[in-house]
Formats: sequence, structure tokens, C-alpha cells
Amino acid sequence: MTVDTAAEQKLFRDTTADFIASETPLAIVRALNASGESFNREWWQRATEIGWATLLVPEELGGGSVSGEGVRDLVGVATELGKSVGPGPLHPVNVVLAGLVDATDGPDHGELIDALVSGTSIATWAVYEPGSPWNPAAPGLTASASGAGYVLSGVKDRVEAAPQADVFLVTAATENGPLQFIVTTSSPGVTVEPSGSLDAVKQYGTVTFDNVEVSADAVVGSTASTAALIERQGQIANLLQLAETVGALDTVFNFTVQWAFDRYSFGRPLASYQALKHRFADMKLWIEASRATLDGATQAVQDRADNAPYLVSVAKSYVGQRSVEIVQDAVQLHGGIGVTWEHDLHLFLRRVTVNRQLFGTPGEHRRLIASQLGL
Amino acid sequence: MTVDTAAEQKLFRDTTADFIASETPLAIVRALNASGESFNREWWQRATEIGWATLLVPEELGGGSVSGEGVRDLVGVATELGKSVGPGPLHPVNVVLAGLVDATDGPDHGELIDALVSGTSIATWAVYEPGSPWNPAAPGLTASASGAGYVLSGVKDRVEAAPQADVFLVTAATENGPLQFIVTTSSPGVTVEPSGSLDAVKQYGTVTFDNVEVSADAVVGSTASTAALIERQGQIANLLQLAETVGALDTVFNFTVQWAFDRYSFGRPLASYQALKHRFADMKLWIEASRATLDGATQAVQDRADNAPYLVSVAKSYVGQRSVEIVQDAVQLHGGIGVTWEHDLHLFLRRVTVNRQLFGTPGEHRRLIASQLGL
Amino acid sequence: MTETAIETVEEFRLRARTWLAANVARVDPDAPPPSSGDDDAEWLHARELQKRLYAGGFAGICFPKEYGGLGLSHEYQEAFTEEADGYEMPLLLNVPTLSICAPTILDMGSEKQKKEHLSAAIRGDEVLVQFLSEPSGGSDLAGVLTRADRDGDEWVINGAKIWSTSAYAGDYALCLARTDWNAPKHRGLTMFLMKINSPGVDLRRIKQVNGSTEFCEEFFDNVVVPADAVVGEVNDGWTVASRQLFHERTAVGGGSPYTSGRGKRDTRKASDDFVALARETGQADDVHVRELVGQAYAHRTVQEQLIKRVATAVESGELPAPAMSLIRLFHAETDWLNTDIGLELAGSYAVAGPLGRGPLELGTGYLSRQAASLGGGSSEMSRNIISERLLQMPREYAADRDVPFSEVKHSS
Amino acid sequence: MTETAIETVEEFRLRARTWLAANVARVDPDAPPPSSGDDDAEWLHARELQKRLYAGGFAGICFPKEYGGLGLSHEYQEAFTEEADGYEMPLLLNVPTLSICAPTILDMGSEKQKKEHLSAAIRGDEVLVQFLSEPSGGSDLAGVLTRADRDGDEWVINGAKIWSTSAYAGDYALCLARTDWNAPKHRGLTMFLMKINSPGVDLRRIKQVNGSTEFCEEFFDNVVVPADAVVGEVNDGWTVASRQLFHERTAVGGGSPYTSGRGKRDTRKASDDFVALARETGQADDVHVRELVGQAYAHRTVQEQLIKRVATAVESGELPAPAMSLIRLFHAETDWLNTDIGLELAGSYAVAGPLGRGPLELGTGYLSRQAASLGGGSSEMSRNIISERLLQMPREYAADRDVPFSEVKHSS
Repeated sequence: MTVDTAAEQKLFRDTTADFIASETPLAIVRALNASGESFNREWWQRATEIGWATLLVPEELGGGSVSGEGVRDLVGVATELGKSVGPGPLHPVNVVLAGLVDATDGPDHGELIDALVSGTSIATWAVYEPGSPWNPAAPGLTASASGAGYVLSGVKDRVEAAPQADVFLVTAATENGPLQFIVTTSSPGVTVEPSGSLDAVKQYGTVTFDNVEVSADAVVGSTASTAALIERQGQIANLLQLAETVGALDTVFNFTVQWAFDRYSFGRPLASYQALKHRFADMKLWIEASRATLDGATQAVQDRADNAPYLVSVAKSYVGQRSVEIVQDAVQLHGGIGVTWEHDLHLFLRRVTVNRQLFGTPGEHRRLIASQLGL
Repeated sequence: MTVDTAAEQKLFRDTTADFIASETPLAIVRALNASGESFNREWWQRATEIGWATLLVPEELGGGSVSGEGVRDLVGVATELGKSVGPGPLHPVNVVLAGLVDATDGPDHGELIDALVSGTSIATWAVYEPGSPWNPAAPGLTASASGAGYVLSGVKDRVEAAPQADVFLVTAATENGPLQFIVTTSSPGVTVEPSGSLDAVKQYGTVTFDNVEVSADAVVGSTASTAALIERQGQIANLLQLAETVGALDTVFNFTVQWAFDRYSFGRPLASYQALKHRFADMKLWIEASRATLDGATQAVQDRADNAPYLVSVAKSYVGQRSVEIVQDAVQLHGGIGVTWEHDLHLFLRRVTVNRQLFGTPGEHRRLIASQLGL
Repeated sequence: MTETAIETVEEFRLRARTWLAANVARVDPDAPPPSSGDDDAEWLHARELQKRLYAGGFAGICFPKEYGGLGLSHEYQEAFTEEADGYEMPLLLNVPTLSICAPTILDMGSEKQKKEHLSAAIRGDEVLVQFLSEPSGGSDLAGVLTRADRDGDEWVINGAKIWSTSAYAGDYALCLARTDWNAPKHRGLTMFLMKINSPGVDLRRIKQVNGSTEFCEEFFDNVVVPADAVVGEVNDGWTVASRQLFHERTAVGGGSPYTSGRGKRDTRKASDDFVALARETGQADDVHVRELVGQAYAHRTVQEQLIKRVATAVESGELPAPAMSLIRLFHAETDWLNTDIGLELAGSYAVAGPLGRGPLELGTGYLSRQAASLGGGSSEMSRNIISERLLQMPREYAADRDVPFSEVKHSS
Repeated sequence: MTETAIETVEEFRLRARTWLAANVARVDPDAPPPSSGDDDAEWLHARELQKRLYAGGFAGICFPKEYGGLGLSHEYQEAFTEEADGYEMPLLLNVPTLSICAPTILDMGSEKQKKEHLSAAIRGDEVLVQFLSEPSGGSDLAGVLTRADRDGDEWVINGAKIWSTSAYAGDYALCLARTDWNAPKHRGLTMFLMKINSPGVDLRRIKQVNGSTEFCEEFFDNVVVPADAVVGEVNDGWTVASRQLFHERTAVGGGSPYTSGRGKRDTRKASDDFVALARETGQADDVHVRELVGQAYAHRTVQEQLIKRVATAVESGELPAPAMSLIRLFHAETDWLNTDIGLELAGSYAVAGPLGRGPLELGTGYLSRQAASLGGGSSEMSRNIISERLLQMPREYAADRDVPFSEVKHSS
């Protein structure tokens, strides 16, 4: 990377950080939560103006990133967003874009890509199915060929931003194997039921597809490319979660260290107690290791390296486990105030817990690693 | 229990402790190890004179315990033995006796019981089979009816004291279900091959039964009683291990606390460092909890309570996990000297590790608990 | 131990069984009342239940007869509690009224205080709470900044308290205040029995992440209490507070003889029936899940065994009183393990899925994971106590020891 | 960064590849040499391999040219190490000779010491070791009781050292001794380059629980060293030792640029091929086992990633030098996890079963579990360093700070 690119990249990251600080500080997150709102669509359009939905999209399709390393840049945005547990569909929109831009062997989705890049449309990946663990490559929802198109039947749940989305990217089973479809929420037979969420602002829903008819143009890629598309979407989904989590850990660790210096017990600052110092040392270690493995996974996904699936699972296994341990210990170090609604800690704990559990828990990714190792 | 019984019980325990202190202190254990010897048979006979092999045996069969609570008393002996990782076949002999004395619906084994009680014979349970996990109720070694007797074919491994034993209690599969047999080591077709052992003095072996013919008198109990006998033997096997481990933890904890007071670092005793104090507090907690769950399991086995299988698995799950954590942390607190051959710590670590791994690991017992809970 | 009792434990148990069946409603285990612990009606109901127990002769089983109790040993209480399983019980009154505040008054109060407040509590007429922790204090409970100034026959109290459980429902509070600023930290404190409904007391409820509002925060603006409200001696309040903390650790750990009836006070807590959860989530055949379930239940059983062992050992003198911190610490460990395993079993449904009882509830419960290691003295304080008082290791350096409290540094 | 190099890293790599193929024997990965690390022949072989590297122009890649090295940056060393995979390498010389002692002499030694000892080490002519820890010392490395007394042009050394890796095979040792007993602890120390084969040095090998005898213990009875054996300044030995400890942490953590070749020096260590183990023990389909295997490999990969990140960050100044303690601490964590999982996978065969490579070896390895958190500075010291030097938290109270060392209390 040239020095100029590095400077451009830093400028982009700073712009992103400034935008978040001024537009969605924690007070706004709390206000959204209080009003039951997930995010403001007008705000999201302004976020897309900075480029939050362009980074995975090639220039010829209206996207691009200054550094030419879109995945890295996007991870940077997610990290900044995680620092203040920000709202918005950064995650679902970019996951869908990751699939669309790679699906070059199927119908054209340029119009949808435009709408997503400009923030006028919100898309999300409908992948989990009721009762199923993380197993995106084996959908149960069926897509049966019918005339020139398909009929979709089945249910998806744990769909992020389902109540807000305009478009679903639906992973389905066809006679010839898994295939993905673009389905608008307004299609006859589509029903969205909001569900509960641990997050302060991210919302989820269950989406029922009751004999939903779609045209052949709704197909994303082909049965030949679908496995690779699903893998890529899963990688981007995990990376963005990991990045958010690393950002959140950064904030939590910094204010907890500060608390340890400011808070006195028995006439001494908490930071002077060896039992606590050693825990801070472990936290520091785990955060640096989390950054390191996020970097490793990011670079592999950026480079489309062969070991990208392995490195993404490694990062999820490690960060997923340590992140919640770190935030829970931060709560412990804060004492009673740490479990109050008033304190911000729970907002971070909610987000890192959400990120730990979705798109494969650490345990699920460890099982994937075993398979990747040939076991 | 009356005051007199309590006093008798204390006297018995003190006699046991004195015997161990004078006859098999750690120096003797080291000497046995250096010479490749497991234990001295003449010494074992003297140990049986105190009553180490009588406690599970009813008075009418030449046994008995002063308190009338033989299981509790035996657990007391094992605890004392564990305090100095003592040698000897206390474990295998009493496990076999547990089966023999309960096998009232089969051939008479009074003579063997006599020989075991008096220490003139050594018996051990041959239960594990090559490659199998802890699953005593499903033997693979076969016993085929042949004339008035049986022919045994198969292999047992991880058999404690196999190189020293005179008699094996062999768990076998018959046409009518599992059944156990008494087989002497000198029977034609029996081959004993010593194997490696982590323990300093306990030795193990693989025993091959190559068409070994036994008479009907060799049967222990009946196919009707065998499941209960195996369950009881397994309970006694685990209890004795747990007791040894609790005894070992007692010694290790005491000398490690003393070390923390005596050892100075930066002009202060180790015991004054909060990070270490907190670890000692955890160790103290875990040891008290280990004692508590050993007591609970002991009482249930003593009383033949319905929940004895559950409480034994609970104790193994807990003590198995914590014991090695405690001893490893004791090593850490000792620093480099803790991993030298010269220091006694490894003798204790060997024993508690052996006890953790055999007759069901904590993980295996957790799976058993899930089954016991109806899952 | 029980030779002098006219009625044996078993006779008492049978009498309790009969009485409960005739006088108390059963709780349907499949549909526990949707208690929030925060409702006036619930408190009223708890007081009524306690009155009924009192009328039936089953209240204050381990409290002395002269203060309204039955004067029986803990075996009687345990028998009653066992019999009361499945019946409605005034669980709200267990902590802190009956298991912390009342025993402290019993140990340290004046005859008049015992006569008045103990019997009122046992009768169900009075709810007692604790005003102990302060916003600036954390684990340093003696670092009290709330002040009480003598004014003739009265004391005038100013300052703030926090983490007072159920204070909104209380009648009187044990309130620790500083009465001598020139003495070292522990020696300038006095304990007061403060009427909560006094002029100058501003009480606010604290909302916790799990939605609970059982804790309160209080601000005192020239609150006047009479001279006979002092519990113990003036400037000897730390002795009273220490006793109170001992009872608190015992109660939180599950070893108090003054607790009557068993069961979760806070039914907001997620279900811990992991066997059912594993089945309902289709994971019954996953051996990893089976290990986790086995581990969770094993730890719960060991907790019961430890409580029994430590309580017995402390009673017999085999272990000193601070050993109750072992129970306290183990409780936190068990709660952590169960919370973590609950999250694991709930999988992704812990964070996104149907509202109501089930996996999402375990996710929500995970947000309050540390409550068990914070409430009733932190795990860190328990470890200090165990290492210093059970193992006699050197005490932590305290910068506020033996210096006038006015010279001590506080949180910024 | 490498603009001034005549040869690019890739060119260097290709040249190394060709040279290695022509000059060094390959190691059969399926049958690694049964090294014990303790054999004279092995040390001789290591020295010979080092001489061969030197002759081929691939020794001391990151050491300055004037002292016998190549003066190249760490990318060249990494390229060489990658190419050397699968070839015999003088791994015994990596620690402590090349990665700890030599860099310390490079940083702190006199021109004469550098000229003599660095080039001798790089040539394979000299093995350098550390005489640092003492029997009474533990983590308190500066609490040195070994004394050096000036006698004209010489120093006379008396005392004892312990935990000196490979000292039995060494030629010279960096030996820390106290030269001023009236100064506070750190200010009265001096570092000496001691010839090990000197009169008065009594060296014994320590047997460890895993059978290894790589560590030694030394007793000094009036050992005489010349005045020019002082490294750095008299009474400024702690500065030298600190540098040495920095290099040690870096090396143990796996981040040293002076280490050449990769691989376990001690092949006594149990196999960490858990995939093969799971298969051989018939547990490949057990999902719990699969999770453990996945977790172990994930942690190993994160360790590599962390080493890279921290090394880069320290080099760029993003993190200060004490950040190398992060690598040190993570190494111990990874080793613990792998040892524990190894025991779990080995099951009951870890404690009773066939000798030789396999499960019992993992049981034996479990006996040395703490080696990783003790050697090269304990995990506790690493946590002190991270909290105090990276997070700037207050330092632990040291009773021996700023008082004459003669007044300090030692272990009883």
C-alpha cells in the first residue's frame, strides 16, 4: 500500500469515527432503544454517503474503496461502530452485497446493488431456520421450479433487521442443490414477525415464505456458485461481528482502566490491587490477541486466501470466547453499578454477546475447524 | 453412631495413619519407584492385619468394621494413604471384595475372601478393554458356556496391579448378559504384560485371556446380580480414588501454604501477594468442596442409597477437575523447584492425575449424570 | 442437642405438614406466580403470609421465645422448610428482614429494640432493610461518608446510601453513619435504626439490566433520628456492621437458620432446568451438551453439600465463622457456571428469538451474570477474608488504617 | 525498509533454498531424531551445523557484520527459517546462546567482548549460557546473594545459581553477582562473563519430572574472573540483566530475530498432533472431542498471529518494549490449553497404557504443564510487567526498595 493510500484510508476511518461520534453516540443508541426504534433510515442514507455500503462493491458497479482493500476498510468501519455499539444495517446490507457482487454467473442485480449502495433499500440475509444450528449450506426452505420461476416455501428466523428490511436474500434448497433468491418483503406470501433481541438496537424477526412466487431473475448466482457465495457471506458476517466486538472491547477496556485509577477502596486506587492488576493484564493480553486474530482473518478474506474459512473460524473461536469474559470481568471490576441500566456496560455486553452467538458460536466454529483440519 | 464408636473409629484411623507414617513414608515410595517395585507383599500382609481388607466384608465372612460403617472407614484409610501417596493394592483388593461379598446368589468364594482379607492373595478387577472408554457394563471379552464351565476369550487392559495380582475378577459377556469370573493368573491361557504407568508405584498391565477354561465355581454372582455388582464395584473404585485424592490435596495444600509463608520475594513473603492470596482462597474453597462431595458420596454408598450412582459421579466430576487444578497451581506457586524430580509435588500430581483419569474421567461421569437425570 | 425439646423434630414436622395443608395455598410448580418482586401487592401478600405463619405457630422458628420466636434449633427450621416446599411462603421477608437485620438486632440491639422490632418482624408487621453501601464505597463498606451529627437528644443524618435491597418496601433500616471524623475509619461509625418514612429521606429505585428494581438508592437531607435509635454503642457501629455482614454472607450462601421456605425469590431469573432445555432445543443427543448439563447439575449438588459441610463445621467449631465466606464464594462460582452453560445451551436463540421463558431469557440472564459475585460482598472480598482470616495470610495494605478518616483519600 | 539491501529477501530466500538442499541433511518428519537435548554428541553436532551455516554465509543473519553476522533485517531471518523447515538445524544454539546471551552482549558488552564472543558464537565455537536465578530467589531475580569481591585486578565469586539452561554444555556464562551490599537491591549488582570451566565452579544437572536434565545448578567457591570480564559497568549489572530478560521474554515468546530455524528443541515433548490422536483413539466422531481439537488449533494459530502483531507493533513503536511480555504470557496460556486438552483426549490411557509415543506421553507431559508458565519469567511476573509498564498501574509494594540490601529479609 502506498503512503497516499494509507493516508486516504486513515481519512476515511476518521470521517467514519467523526460521523459516529456526532450522529450516533451512546445517548442516541439509548434513545433509539427507549423508543423501540432500530435505526433511522435517513441517517443510514447519510452513512452510505460516506461509503459504508460501497466498500465490497467493485467500481464498475458503483462501489469502490480508496485503498482497494474493501474488506479491510469495511472491517475498520465495523470496528468504529463497535466502539459505541452503533445502530444500523451495516452488517446485513454488506453481507448481502458480498453475495450479490460475487454472483457474476447469474441474473443481473445491478439495480438492487445501486439501491443498497445508496441506502435507499435495506437488505438482509435470511439464512437460519427454526431449530437449526449454524449450517448455512444445508437449507431446509424449498424453492421448487415453477414455470419460468420458483416457488419458495419455508421459514427463516433470527433474521437481522427483518422488521426494517425491504429485501431478503434467501438461501433455499432446490432439486439441484442450494440456491439463493432475492425476495422483496412486499411479495405475496411473505410474512415478517418481529422477535426478541438481546441487543439494544439491533432487531430480528422470523420470516415465513408461504408459496412465494419469484421469477428467474430473483436467482443469485447459480447452483454452481452458491456454495462459494454462502461461504463468502458467512465470512463477511463473522468478520463484521468480530470487528464490532473488538471495537467494543477497546472502549470497555479503556473506561474500565480509567475507573480502576479513579476509584479508591481502603484509601488506595483499585489499580493498585495486585489481584485486579493481574486481571487487567490478562484482559490486555486477550484484547491484543483478539486484534491479532481479527487482522489475520481480515487479510485472508481480503485476499480470498485458501485458509480464509479456517482463519475466520479461528478468530470467532477465540474472540467469541474471550470477548464476553472481558466484558463480564469489566462489570465485576465496576461493582454493583456495572449491572445497572444506567451504566453503559450492558449495552456493550449485549452487543458482544449477540456477536458471540450468531453466525456460529465459538463451539460451532471449533467443530468447523476440526472438519477443516480433516478430522 | 455412639460416642464409643466414634472413638473406636478415630483410634482405627490413627493406627492407620501411624502405620503409613512409619512404614511407607514418601522416602519408601521413592525407593520403591527407584527399584521398579510396586509394593512389598509382606508389608501388605501387615497392613491387612490392621484391617485394610476387612472393612467391606461382613463379620460372618471374617471381616467387619468397628463402626459398622465399613465404606466410611475404608474411605478413611484411602484418605490417609493419599496423604503420602502410599503404595499397595488397597484399591484393587477392596474393589474385588466389594463384588465378592455382594455376590450372594452365586458360588461360594469364602476361601478367596479369606485369602484377600488376610493379605495372602492379591486380586484386581479386570474391566477395561483395549480402546474402550469407561463402560464396565458392556464387556467385549466373551465367556462361552463349555461343559460345566466357561471358556474366556479376550483382552483386558489398564488393569491395576496386574503384574502383582494372583487373581483377576473378569467382567465378561455371556449369551445371557454380562457375568463376572474369578480367574487365577496361573490359569493356562492367561498372559500378563506390564504396561506403563504415570504413578510412582501403582503399576498396570494388559491381560490376555486365550481360551481360558474356568469351572462353574469361578462365576461371581449370577447374570441377574451382575449389573448391580458392577455398579457397586465402580462406586467403590471411584470412592477410593476420590478419597486418596482428597488426602493428597490436604498434604499438598498444607505444605504449599507453609511455603508461601516461608518464601520471600522482594523482601515480602509470597503469602502477602494479593494475586497469590486469592488463588490460595480458591484452593481452600475447592478443597472444602471436594471434602464435602466426597462425604456426600461416601454416605450414599455406605447407605446403598438410590442416588449413590449420581452422587459418586457428581464427586468424580467435581474432584476430578479441581484436584489437578489445585496441584498444578501448587506447582506454579513453588516455581521451578516444583517441576523437579527431587521435589515431592510430582508424586502427588501423578496420583491425582491417575485418579482423575481412571474409572471414568470427569467428562465421562458428566455424561453419566446426564443419563441419570433422564436426558 | 435436642434432648430438652418437648416436641421432637419429627413430631414438629408432622404438625407442620398438617397445618400447611390446612392453612396455606399450594404453588403450582408448572405455573409459578409471575412475581416481579417489585409489586406492592406482593409485599402485602408476604406480610399476610407471615402473619398467618405467626398465628399458626410457625414463624421465627429459630428466634428466642421472648422476642416472639419459637426458640428451636435449626433442625426444626429445616424440617419446616422441607415441608413448606410447594406451598406459598413469605420468601420476600427472608432477605434481609429475617436472615440479616433481625439476627443483627438480636445479637447487638438493646432489649427495647429486640422487643419491638424482632417481634414486629416475626409477626409480619415490620420489614427491615439495610442502609450500608454508599455510592463512593464499593467493597470498602467502612469507608462511610454519610454523617450523623448529635443535636441534643437526637441525631441529624446527611449523606447517601445505595444497593439497599427492598428498601422501598421497608419500615426501618439499619443505617451506618460516621459520627467521629477524627477517628480511624472503623472507629468513628455508629449504627442507627432509621424509620424510612422520615422527613428528609429521598428514596429512588435503581433499574438493573435484567429489569429488576429491587435495589434502591437513598439521599438523606437532615434526617432526624432519636438517641435510642443507636444499635450497639456510639462509635462502635462497625462491630454491628460486621455482625450484619456475617449474617449477610451466611444468608446469601444459603446457610442461614433464620430463612424460612425455599425457592427463588426472583422468578424473573431464567429457568435452570437444563435437561428440559437440552430436549426442547433438540440437543439431547449432543455429547458435548450432555457433558455441560452433567457439569452444571454436579456443581449445584456440590454447592448443597458444601453448605451443609461448612455450616456443620462452623457450628462445631471445626471451622471459624469467616468460613461462611466459602459458601458465599462457591455460590458465585455455581451461579457463573450455570449462567455460562445456560448461554451455551441456548445457542443463537439466546440473543435473537421468541420472547418469554426459554433461550432468550438465558441470554438476558447472562447480562446479570456478575450479580452473584457482587451482591452480599464481592467474590474479591470473600477471597480476602478466606486468605486472611482462614489461612492467616498477611492483610492487604490499607492506606486508611490508623489515620484519621478525614485524611483518607476517596474516589475521585 | 530494505531499500539499501543489495539482495532482496526473495533473492536471499532462493539462494538459501539452493544452499540448504545442497549442504544440509533433511529431517524425516515421520521419524524425528530421538533427541534428549542432553547428549554431548548432540551438542557437538549442533556446533558443527552452526559452523556449516557460517561457512555457507547463513549464520547470524541479524547480527552486525563487524561481529561476524550478516547485518540483515528480520525478514531475511524469517525467510531463511521458512526455507530451513525440514532440514537439520542447530536448534540447541538458539536459546540461550544466540537469542539471549549474544544480543545482550551486543547491546551492553565492550567492543572486545563483542568481537570475541559474538563471532565465536556465530561461528559455532562458543556456547553462551545464563547464571541468573538463585536457589533462594524465585521471581525476584535481583535478590542476588552470590557475591563478587574485588581482589586487585580480579574478582572472586562465591555463591550459587540455578535453572541455567544447558550450562553443562556451555563455554561462558553471563553471571550476575552482588558487588555492593550497602546499595539498594538493584544498584549493587555486576554482570560478569564467567568461563564455566574455571576452578571452583561445581556444576550439577537438575532432573525434572519429565526426565529432562537440561537445567543445571552451580556452586561457586572462590571462582576468579578477570576485571575485563565485567559486562557493562560495575554495580550497573541490573541494566544488563534487564536487557537479558527482555531478550529472554522475546525468545521464549517466539519473537526473537536471532533465532534461526524452527522446531521443538526438546523432542521429548509429547506430540501435539491432536487430529491424529483423535483418530487413533477412535474419538473422531465425538463432537466434544472435535470441539477440543478445534479449540487447541485455534489457540495455536492465534499465538502465531499475536507474535506477529506484537513484534511488528514493538518495532514500529506502537507498543513499548515490555509488550513482549504479552507474547510470553500467551505462550504459557497456549501451552496450558494444549496440555490440558491433550490429557483430555488421551483419557485413561494418559495414565496407564503402552509406553512410547502416544497417550501416556501426554500424561507425562501433563506433569510438566507449568514449565511454560515458569521458565523465562513466570506468568505472574509477566502480569506484573503488563499491568505496571503497559497500563501504568501502581507498582507492587517491595519491602526491599531503597534500603541497603544487607537489611532485606530473605526466604527462611
